[in-house]
Amino acid sequence: TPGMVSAGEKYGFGTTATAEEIQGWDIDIRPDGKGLPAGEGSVADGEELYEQLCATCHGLFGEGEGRWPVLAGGEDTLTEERPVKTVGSYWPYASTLYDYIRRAMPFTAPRSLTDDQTYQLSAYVLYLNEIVDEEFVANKDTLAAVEMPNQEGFFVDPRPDVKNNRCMKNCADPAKLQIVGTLQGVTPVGHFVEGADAPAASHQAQEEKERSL
Amino acid sequence: TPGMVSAGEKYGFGTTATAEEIQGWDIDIRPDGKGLPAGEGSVADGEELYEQLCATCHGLFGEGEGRWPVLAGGEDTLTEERPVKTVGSYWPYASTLYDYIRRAMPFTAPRSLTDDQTYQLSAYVLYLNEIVDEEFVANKDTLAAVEMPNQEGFFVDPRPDVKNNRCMKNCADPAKLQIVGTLQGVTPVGHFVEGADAPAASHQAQEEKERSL
Amino acid sequence: GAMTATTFAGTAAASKNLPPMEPSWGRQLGAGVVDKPYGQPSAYEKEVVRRTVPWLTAESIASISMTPIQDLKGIITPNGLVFERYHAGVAQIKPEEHRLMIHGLVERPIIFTMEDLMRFPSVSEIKFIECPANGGMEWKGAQMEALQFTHGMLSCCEWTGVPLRVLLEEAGVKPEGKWILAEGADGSHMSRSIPLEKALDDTLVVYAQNGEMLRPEQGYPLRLLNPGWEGNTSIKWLRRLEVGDKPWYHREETSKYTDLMADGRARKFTFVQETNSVITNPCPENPIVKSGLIEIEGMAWSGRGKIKQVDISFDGGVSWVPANLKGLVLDKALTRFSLVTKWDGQPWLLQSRAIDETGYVQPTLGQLREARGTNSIYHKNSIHSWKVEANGGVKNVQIS
Amino acid sequence: GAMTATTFAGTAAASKNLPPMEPSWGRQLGAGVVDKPYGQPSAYEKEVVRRTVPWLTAESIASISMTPIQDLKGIITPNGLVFERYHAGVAQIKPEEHRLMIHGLVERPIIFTMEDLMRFPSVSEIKFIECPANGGMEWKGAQMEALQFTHGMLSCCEWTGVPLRVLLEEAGVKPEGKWILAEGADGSHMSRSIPLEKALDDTLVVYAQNGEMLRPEQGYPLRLLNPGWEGNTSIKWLRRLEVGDKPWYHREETSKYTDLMADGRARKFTFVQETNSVITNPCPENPIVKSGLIEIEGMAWSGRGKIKQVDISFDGGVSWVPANLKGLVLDKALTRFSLVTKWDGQPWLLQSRAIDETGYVQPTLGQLREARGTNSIYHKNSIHSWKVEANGGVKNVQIS
Ligand code: HEC
Ligand code: HEC
Ligand SMILES: [Ca+2]
Ligand SMILES: [Ca+2]
Ligand SMILES: [Ca+2]
Ligand SMILES: [Ca+2]
Ligand SMILES: [Ca+2]
Ligand SMILES: [Ca+2]
Ligand SMILES: [Co+2]
Ligand SMILES: [Co+2]
Repeated sequence: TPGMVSAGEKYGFGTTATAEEIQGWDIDIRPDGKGLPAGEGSVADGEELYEQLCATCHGLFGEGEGRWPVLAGGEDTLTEERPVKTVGSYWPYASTLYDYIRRAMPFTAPRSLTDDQTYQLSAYVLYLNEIVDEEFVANKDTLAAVEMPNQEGFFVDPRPDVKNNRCMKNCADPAKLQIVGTLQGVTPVGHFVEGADAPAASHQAQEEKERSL
Repeated sequence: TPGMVSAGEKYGFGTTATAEEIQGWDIDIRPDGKGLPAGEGSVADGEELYEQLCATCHGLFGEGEGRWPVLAGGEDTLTEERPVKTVGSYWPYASTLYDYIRRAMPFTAPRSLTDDQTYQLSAYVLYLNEIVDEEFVANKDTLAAVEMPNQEGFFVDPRPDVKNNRCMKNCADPAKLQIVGTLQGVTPVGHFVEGADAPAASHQAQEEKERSL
Repeated sequence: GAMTATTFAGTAAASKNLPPMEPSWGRQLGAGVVDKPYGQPSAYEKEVVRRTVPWLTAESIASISMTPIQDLKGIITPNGLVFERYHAGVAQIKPEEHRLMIHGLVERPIIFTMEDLMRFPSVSEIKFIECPANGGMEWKGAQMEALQFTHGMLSCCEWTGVPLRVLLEEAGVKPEGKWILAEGADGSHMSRSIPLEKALDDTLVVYAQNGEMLRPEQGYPLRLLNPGWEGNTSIKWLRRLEVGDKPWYHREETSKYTDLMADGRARKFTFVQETNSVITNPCPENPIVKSGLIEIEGMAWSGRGKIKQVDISFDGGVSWVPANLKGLVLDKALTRFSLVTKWDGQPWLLQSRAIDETGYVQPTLGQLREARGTNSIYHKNSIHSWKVEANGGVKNVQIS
Repeated sequence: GAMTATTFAGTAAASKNLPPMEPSWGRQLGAGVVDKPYGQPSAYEKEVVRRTVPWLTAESIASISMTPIQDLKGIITPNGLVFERYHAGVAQIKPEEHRLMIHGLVERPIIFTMEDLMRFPSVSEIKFIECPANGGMEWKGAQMEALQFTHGMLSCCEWTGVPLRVLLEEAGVKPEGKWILAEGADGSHMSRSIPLEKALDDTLVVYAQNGEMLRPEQGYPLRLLNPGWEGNTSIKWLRRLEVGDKPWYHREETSKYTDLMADGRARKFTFVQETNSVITNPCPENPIVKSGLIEIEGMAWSGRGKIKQVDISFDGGVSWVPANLKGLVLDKALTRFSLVTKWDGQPWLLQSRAIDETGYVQPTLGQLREARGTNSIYHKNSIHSWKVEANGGVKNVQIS
C-alpha cells in the first residue's frame, strides 16, 4: 500500500564504493599512524623542497613572511601575553603535519605533492622546530613515533565552565564600574562614520595599533 | 524606569499632515461621488482626447487592440463561456472610471491628466458603452448620478461555499474516473522538456490554442 | 529538486573529477571573501528563476511571473525568486523621499518617513503571499504543463514591519471609520479597500523580507501585508492609507478581483485564500527518475490559519492516506507535507488534499465548478492531480 | 535599521517627490516582470553587504567576512549576506560531478550523487551558524568599532537536507565506530572529527538554504550542518565522511579551534557555541537619532537549545529588566528580543544577557577572563556593552 514502508528498510540509494575509489580519496592521517602511506622523506630532501615551495610564505626558518603563518619557534610562549602557537610550540601530534600538508599545502596548489615529498616536508618542518635532528627520515613508523613537546597540553572541553547568576538589582557597585573604550582606527567604519575610512583598517595601521588576536 | 512605558501612550513619530499635503495625494473617488473634484468634461471633448491618448491601445471604439483591455461592449455576455467584462457590461459604478483613469491612465503617463480631461475621458468611455448619450457632460454631480447596467451584479463573498468531506476509502468509483489531459504547447516548458520551447508560449500559439482565462 | 531534470550519468562517467581522482576544484584556490559582497546563486542553478507565460497579458509591465516552486525546499522563498505582479512595472523609489500618509476619518492625519516607521517596535512573521489568480488558468481545463505555472504565483517569506493597528492607534481612528483605502506609489497607484476589522487584526505595514529590506519587486521600501488574503490587497510601494466609512469599489475590486459566477452575478471582496495544496515531488519538472523508495512531498497553505492535515491519493481520489506534516506548521504560512512510499513503474494519479485548523477540507475541482461555474478566474483552490506515467514522467491532468 | 545612518532631512526638504507633489515614480512605468529572472536588492541598499577586516588574515582566500547584522530584521539571514569563512576560497563545484563518500567502519561503503541524496526524505530546519571566533578580537580589549565586526560572524537560515543519521543507517555503522571525519572538496580539504553521538543526534547533510540550493559561499552543492556547534565543524563542499574509532586531531582541531587557557594548556573539542546575545538597536551603526520612545532590540542564540529569557541593563550591569522575546523561539536559532523604553539624551551603558532553556546565564567578560585568561581566541560569548552618548552615538566599550 502506498504510504506503507517497513521500518528499518534501507533506501538503497547510492552505489557501493570500491576499494580503489576509496583509496584515492582516503587521505587522512591519525596520530596512531593510521593512514600514513608507504614511502619516506629525509630532512635534507625536505630542506630543498621547502625552500622551493614553502619559504616564500612561511619564511626560510618557518618564521612566516608578513602575515603568513609561522611554522616554527614559539617555545614556552603559551602563557605569555602573545603566545606564538606553532607546530613546535603547540601541535600535539606529528601526524597532523603530514595530514595537513597533504590536504592543503602548498596553499596555491593543494594535493600536488607526492607521498614522499610530503614525508620530506614533514621531516623538515619538524627539524625547523628542533623536534627531530638532521638525520631524521620520516616514514609511517618514524613519523607516528615522534613525540611532540605539547602533546600533553590538551584536555577535553569542560564547559559550561562559568556560572553567572540572574541578578536583577544591585548587581555591581556603580561607583566602581571601569569602562574601557574601543581602540579606534583599526576597524573599517568608513561606511557609517564620516571621515573614518579604509586606511584605518590597513595592515600598517593594524601593526601599529592592534592589541590582540 | 527603562522598560516602563505607560499603556496607551502614543509614540508620537511622524509629522501631522497638512490639508495641502493631503489634498495633493487624496486622489480617490467613491461611488457616492466623494472625492470627485470641481470641473467638467463633455463626451465631445472626450472623443478627441481619447483618440489622441487612448485609442492606440484600447481601440477607436473601446474594442481593444491586440491583447490590450477592451473598454466597451460585452453586454449580456456574463453567463457565456467567454464573458467580455467591460466598463459597460461589468463595472458597477461610474466613479471607478474617473478614479482609475486618474490614478493609472494613460498607461505610459499616469497622473498626467487634468481633472477636466479626466471628466472628458470618463464621459467618453461611458458614451462608448452607450451608458450616456452624446450630450452628456460629466461633473461631480452628473457622474455620481450615473447608474451602471451591472450595478446590482455584485454580492458579498459567501465563502466557505463548498464543503468537502475527509473521505478516506471508496470515495469515487474508479471505473468512472474521467481523466482530461493538458492542452499541450501553450506553456513555456523548454527549460525542462527536450524539444519543447518558447514559441509554444507565444501569443500566436495562444490565440490558436488557448482555452481560457 | 533543483537538479533532477539534468542528466548526471553521461558527463560524469568520463570525468576526471570522480573518485578515486582528485577533482579539479580540490587542486586550486577559489575566490576570496567579499569577492561578492552580496552573494549570488551558483552558476549551475541558472534554471532556477522566475518565469512568465507571455500570452497571459498584453505585455510585461502589467503582468505576472511565477516562483519556481518546483525547485524550492522548506518554507522560505528566497527573495530573488518571489513571484512578481505589476500593474505599472517596478517602481524605483528613493527611500529617503518615500512617505506614508494616514488620513481620512482619524483624529490626527500623519505623514511618516521610513525612518519614522522603522522606529516603531517591529514584528517579524512568516506568511505566504499568493495571487488569487494562482491556478486560475485551469478553471476550464488543464493547460499549464508545469508546476511553476499551475501554482507558482505563491511565495512565503519572513516579513518585518509594524502592525497596522499600531499606526492606526497613533492616528486615532474615529468611530465612523470602518474601511481603509490602501494605495501604492507606483504608476498604477494600485488601490484596495480593506475592512477595518482586518486592519486591526493581523495586517502589517512591512519594510523587510527574509531579514533584509524589501526587494523593489515586492514594494521597496514599504508594503502592506494582509496575511492569508489575496496578494493584490497587500499593496506594494505603499504610500497612503485613508480611513473611510464605506469601501471605495475601485477598479481592482470591481473590474478585477471579483469572481463571476455561472449565473452572471459576481462575488465581491473575496479576500481569503482558502486552503490549498500541491505535490512538488514528483511534478512535471521533477519526474521520477528511478524505481524504489520515493518521498512524495508538497506544500499546503491556508489563508484561515494553520494546516492541520494533508492526505494523499495515488488513485485519483478513490482512496486516501494521511501524509505527515514536516517542519514548522505556522499560521498562514506554507507547510510541508511528506509521505515515503515505493514506486516501481506503476501509473499513479497523484493528489493531495489539505485540511486547515478550521476543519475546511480542500475541495475537488468538480465541487468548485458546481458551486461557481468556470468563469470566476480567481480562488481556484481545488485538489490538483498529477498523472505519473510508467516512465516516471508526470503530466498535469484533471480528474472528474 | 538599514537606513538609519543616512540623513533623510536635507535632500528631502527640497524634493519634488514629497506630498502634495506626485513623486516621479508615480508618473512613469518601471521594468516589467522577469526583467530580473533572479532579483537583486534595491540600488539604495548598497551599503548592506558583507565586510571583512583586512588585517585579520594574510589575504582574502583564507579569511572571513561578516554579515551586516546591524541592518538585518527578524531571524532569517538572506543568502547573499551569510558570512563567509574560507581556507582556500570558494570551490566552484559541478553538481553533477560532486560525490559524497561514506566509508570506514561501516558495513557498506557508499558513494552518493547529489541526485541520490536529494531522493532521501528531506528535513528543513532554521538554525544559526556562528564562527567560534565571533567576538574573539575582543578578549583583551574592545577594538571593533561596529556591530558587524563584533558579532557578524553569525547567520541563521532555513537549511534543507538529510539527517546524517539516515545516511549512516544506510551504510551501517559498525559497533566500534565512535567518531566521524568530515572532509571538504575545496582546496583546503577542511576536515573535522565529529563524535558519533552528535552525528546520530541532530547533524544534517544539507543542500539547500532558505529554499534554494546552497550558495557557493556556503558549500554548494553540499555541506554538513552541526546545529549549535562552531561553524567550522559544519564542513562545506562536503565530499567524505569516514567512520572511525578515534578522533583524528587534524590541523583545524589542534592548531586551530582549540582554546588556550592562561596556564598554557588548551581545551580541545570545544564544540558548543554557548548562549550569547547582542543589542542591534541601538549600536554603533544605528545611533539614536531622536529623543522619545525607542525599541531596544537585539538577537540571542544558544547552541544548547532555545532561548528562555533575555534581560537588559541600562547602567552597565548594576540593574536589569526583563526584555520580551518576539517572533519564533526555535531550538538553536536566532531569537529576537525587545524592550520599548524612552531616551531623552541620558547616557546609557546598554547590555543584554541571555538565558537558555538549560538555565545557563550568559556570563560577564570578567567571569570569562577569570576562567580562561585572554588568549583563548574562541568562544567569547560574554555580555556585550554599548555606551550610548548624549548625542545618541553608540560606542563599543568593555565594563569591568
Ligand atoms: C602562497 C602562500 C603559501 C605557501 C607557498 C605555502 N603555504 Fe602553508 N600556509 C599558508 C596559509 C595561508 C596557511 C593558513 C591557511 C588557513 O588557515 O586556512 C598555511 C598553513 C600552513 C600550515 C599550518 C600552520 C598552522 O600553524 O596551522 C603548515 C604546516 C603549512 N602551511 C606548511 C606549508 C608547506 C609545507 C608548504 C610548502 C609545500 C607551504 N605551507 C606553502 C600559505 C602558504
Ligand atoms: C500603452 C497602452 C495604453 C494606453 C495608451 C492607455 N491604456 Fe488604458 N489600459 C492599458 C493597460 C495595460 C490596462 C490594464 C492595466 C492593468 O491591468 O494593470 C489598461 C486599463 C484601462 C482601463 C481599465 C479596463 C478594465 O476593464 O479594467 C481603463 C478604463 C482604461 N485603461 C482607460 C484608458 C484611457 C482613458 C486611456 C487614455 C487616457 C488609456 N486607457 C490609455 C493600456 C493602455
Ligand atoms: Ca582514512
Ligand atoms: Ca629553531
Ligand atoms: Ca479620499
Ligand atoms: Ca456600442
Ligand atoms: Ca530543474
Ligand atoms: Ca546602515
Ligand atoms: Co478574491
Ligand atoms: Co571551539
